[in-house]
Amino acid sequence: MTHLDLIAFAPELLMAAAILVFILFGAFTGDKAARPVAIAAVVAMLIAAFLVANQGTDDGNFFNNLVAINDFTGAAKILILLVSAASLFLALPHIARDINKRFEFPLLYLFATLGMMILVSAQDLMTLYLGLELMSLSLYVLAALRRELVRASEAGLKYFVLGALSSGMILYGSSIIYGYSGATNFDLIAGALTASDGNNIGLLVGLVFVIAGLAFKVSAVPFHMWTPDVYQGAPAAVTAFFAGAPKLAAMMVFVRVLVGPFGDLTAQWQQVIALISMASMILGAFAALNQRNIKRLMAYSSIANMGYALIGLAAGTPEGVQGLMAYMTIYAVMTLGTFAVIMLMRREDRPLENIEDLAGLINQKPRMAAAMIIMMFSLSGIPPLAGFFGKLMVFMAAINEGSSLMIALAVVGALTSVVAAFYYLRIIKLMVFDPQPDELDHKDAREWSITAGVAAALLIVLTLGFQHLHAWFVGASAVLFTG
Amino acid sequence: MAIAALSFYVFAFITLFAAVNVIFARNPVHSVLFLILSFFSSAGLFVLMGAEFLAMVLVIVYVGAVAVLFLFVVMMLDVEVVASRKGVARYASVGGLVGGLLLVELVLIVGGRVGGLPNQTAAPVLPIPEMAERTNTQALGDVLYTDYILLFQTAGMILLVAMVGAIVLTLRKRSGVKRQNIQKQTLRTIDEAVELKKVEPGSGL
Amino acid sequence: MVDIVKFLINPFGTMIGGILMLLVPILIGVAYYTYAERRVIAAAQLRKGPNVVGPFGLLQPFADAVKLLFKETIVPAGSSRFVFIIAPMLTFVLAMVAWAVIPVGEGGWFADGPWVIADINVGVLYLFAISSMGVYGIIMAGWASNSKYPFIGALRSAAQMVSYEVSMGLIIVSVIVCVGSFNLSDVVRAQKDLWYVIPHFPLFIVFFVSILAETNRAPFDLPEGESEIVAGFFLEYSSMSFALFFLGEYANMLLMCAITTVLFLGGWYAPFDVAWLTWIPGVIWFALKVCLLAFVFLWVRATVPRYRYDQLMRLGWKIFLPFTLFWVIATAGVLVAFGWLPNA
Amino acid sequence: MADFLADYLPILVFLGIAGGIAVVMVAASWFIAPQRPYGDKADAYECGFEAFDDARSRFDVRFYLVAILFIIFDLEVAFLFPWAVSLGKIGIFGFWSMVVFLGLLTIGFVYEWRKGALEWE
Repeated sequence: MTHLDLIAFAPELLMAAAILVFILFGAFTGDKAARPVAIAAVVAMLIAAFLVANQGTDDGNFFNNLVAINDFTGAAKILILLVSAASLFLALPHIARDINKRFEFPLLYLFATLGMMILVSAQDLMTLYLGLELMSLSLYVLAALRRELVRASEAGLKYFVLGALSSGMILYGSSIIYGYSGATNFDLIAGALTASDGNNIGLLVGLVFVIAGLAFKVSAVPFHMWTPDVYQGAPAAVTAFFAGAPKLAAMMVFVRVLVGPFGDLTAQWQQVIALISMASMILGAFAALNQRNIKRLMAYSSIANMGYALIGLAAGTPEGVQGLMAYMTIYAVMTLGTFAVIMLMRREDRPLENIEDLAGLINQKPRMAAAMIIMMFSLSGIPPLAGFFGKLMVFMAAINEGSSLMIALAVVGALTSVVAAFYYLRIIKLMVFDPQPDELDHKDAREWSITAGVAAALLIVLTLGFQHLHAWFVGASAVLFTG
Repeated sequence: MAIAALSFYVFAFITLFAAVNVIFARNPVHSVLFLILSFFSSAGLFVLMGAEFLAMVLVIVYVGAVAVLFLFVVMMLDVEVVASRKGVARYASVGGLVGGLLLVELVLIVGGRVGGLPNQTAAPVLPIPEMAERTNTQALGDVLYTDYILLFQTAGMILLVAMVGAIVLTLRKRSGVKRQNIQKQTLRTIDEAVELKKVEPGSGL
Repeated sequence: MVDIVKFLINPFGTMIGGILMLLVPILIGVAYYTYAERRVIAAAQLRKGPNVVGPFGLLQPFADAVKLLFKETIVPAGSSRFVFIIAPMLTFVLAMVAWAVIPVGEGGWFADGPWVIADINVGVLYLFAISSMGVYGIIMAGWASNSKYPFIGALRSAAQMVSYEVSMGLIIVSVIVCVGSFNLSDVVRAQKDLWYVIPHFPLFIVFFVSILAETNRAPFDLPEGESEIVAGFFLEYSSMSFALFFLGEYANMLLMCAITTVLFLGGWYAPFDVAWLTWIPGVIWFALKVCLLAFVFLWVRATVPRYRYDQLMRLGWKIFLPFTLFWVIATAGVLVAFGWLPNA
Repeated sequence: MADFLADYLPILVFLGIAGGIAVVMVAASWFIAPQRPYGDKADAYECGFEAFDDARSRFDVRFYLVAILFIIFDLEVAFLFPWAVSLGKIGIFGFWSMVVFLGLLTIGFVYEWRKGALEWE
């Protein structure tokens, strides 16, 4: 280890230091510390994002080739940190209200985010696993945090059991890969693969296990079973977090593993990813039709969206990866905005979760309803909102790739988008045309309104400035394909 | 080395036998005991491979700590043996499918090994030192805290998260519990504790 | 006759011979330890203790053994039969097997290297592993009996194990840092000039207290606690099953004394490097040190009242753990700072 | 490798002999001593009462917390073992590496202590 390693990992070290300081601070101040710690945690994440953006070191591998720092990991970390910070900001009012004021709550966000940062930087299967575990363990605890509610405990338990299974799959796959390549390092695996001359069935089997494990983390079909229950059971703020940053991180690491060391096997894993992607789009679209609970609906929506994002990965081209990054970024903004509106739906200080409760929202809270309408239009991919560009990019990548499988994928994507548009638009119809039931609470938490407003605004701004976003992702993804 | 080969088969057989029984034992406590047995014989397998440190740590951590907790949870739960059997038939098909897939993949791997040599062309990250020069515990220590310091410290963070998580999820504040404060107890002086009173005969206090 | 000689020269035969040469003295030692306990406690309480069977009651342990052999093995109704029978065997076997790595002497007329059955690289870890499994015999017995007091005893035993085992591990690490090897013979050899009890004296005390808890001895006999939970985990046992528990427990005590001797009291070395002291074979010194520690076990039992569970928790977690953790770092820090590290 | 395994063989043999002694002792008593179980004799001991209910009951959740903390610290000790024997080679860097690791866990320990997770009530 040299000082260069430390400089390269400065953002992660900052996060770790913040965690330690906050634990001590919290331990000695008690639960009064909850809100200050949460605010400080948001600030810490923003500073870390700033550090990542202004990383002074050259790209390369650090810590004895355990981690890689490059434009792609940098972009991924910035996105993760911003989304995490936004989710924690969104949760600030919760700390006073639902979640009985515990300073561990923001701490777990920090732990999870640190895990994600290590995860996306991983240049070695061992780093990947440890980062994943750090992230997952924190998420399990967050899901079960409100242990006085049976549903939250159930969500936590389900998430934990299935998550442990998926971690086990990743470990098993990694051990097979290690057995067949003699290395856990990505570069060495790639070397072994090149040298193998097509005799790579062992590596392929290992890779399938790793894909299965990662697919669980992004909740792609058929590893999606936990998603609806966990979304419904966890507090809305936590769900918003689950839907954004961890999926972003898992997607990015998906890209890094498949395009990086296993780039030579693209033809093989493409089929697996295409299958997962297709199944996710179809199930996500159709299963969401019957949902009455808005959190469950968002769960299925997220499954479908992961399917779309995976199209970009399945393409396996720079264009596809750019599409995936753009899609995930826009998706994160839309999800956060939508959850901000969901959290604003309260009656007598109790959260509402049924779609019907949105009825007539436009009369009661016109600005909120407007934000929600933008969000829903964007989610259903109606131009000129940002969501449309995300979809367009992944579909174009699939079509430009040219194989019949990818074109079929794009067609399925377009068709399921139409189905999905149906339930998004139904929500708009409810808000605009249906009679309004009882009054909602008038006093809204500032943080929620701000997030909803900013998200809606971002969707429009991103539309206008899409080429800047695009240029950033082009630069970031280039490093993956230079070899 | 016939004894080594024989021991391998004995340990391997016990491991598999115990592992199967973990699933099929009727009583959950017996399941855990079989799990312990399978940990133990896996440790034997580790020793046969020369990984003595891992073998001992497997016993210390898994048998000596993790399985104790398992055993306790299971003993306390006193799970209805019959009730837990009911779901088996329902999920047998799904389980069988997954199990079958795993089997096919394993056959593929083994087939890959038999058919063509594994492509271990990349040099191992570090050569394993000769046992006589450096025991494998030392060999592990030589790299774990220096070359792999990042992983080591990340493991520390994971343990920290586990601590925080365990406390957040299980600790409950209870009120009205009497606690002993030993310091206070021992620092008590005679003056605070005892008061001498002159009692007149026949009048009481 | 020729066959027997052949068998003995054959390496397998010498191995079995060696094992028996260790096992038989241990079993006899254990038998007389029970006798010694009754005499010492009696002396502490101004009684006489067993003095009828044989001269000074010396045959008492054998009388007890024969008596237990002729007792009925009662398996309580509603118990888990198999686990119930296995539990005492496990305790006994573990207590015995741990002895395999203890070096009791070195060189001389008997062997070139250390006198040990299995001179493995990770001897200390092996002992730690075996001792961490010791709790299973108790838990299994307590659960299998399906009776209230044994169950409480089993719970207490597990809860107790949780409190002291971490500090025991940390103490072992502190010693090993000074040695640079897990091999127990190396640990002893490293103490040729200076027994670790001198530089690590506080650690020695903490370790001794921990092994009292490890062996469920007074003042930490919570799992048995005869005045609270009758006899704890072995309440339902009788006959030879009971005898196995008994043997296992006492063998464990001697084992722990032997470990302490190896880790802190310089194993087979004489206290001073003086000619007439070094003439005495190492194994005698080893046995003397073990006996001394074993006597302290009895002395403590006769002197100190039983701890309550919360007090034990407090002692283990709030005093021993921070202290031993500090000691590990301090030891390593001193060694690193002064360049005294072994195999640098 | 052969020498190395030869070191372990005696343990296996020792295990066999000790196990054999245990089995023989129990079996001998089983055959020598009269076995006449009957209902009252085989009852669980409960100070002269009939057993009220099944003995196996739940335990305070606090115990599980302590047990989890124990596992965590046990792992910490497991990390210390290789460090203790290779400290001579990894020297000052290895020392500080471990100090940082222990620092992390000490912070966790302080947190536990302050939270009252180490109190038994």
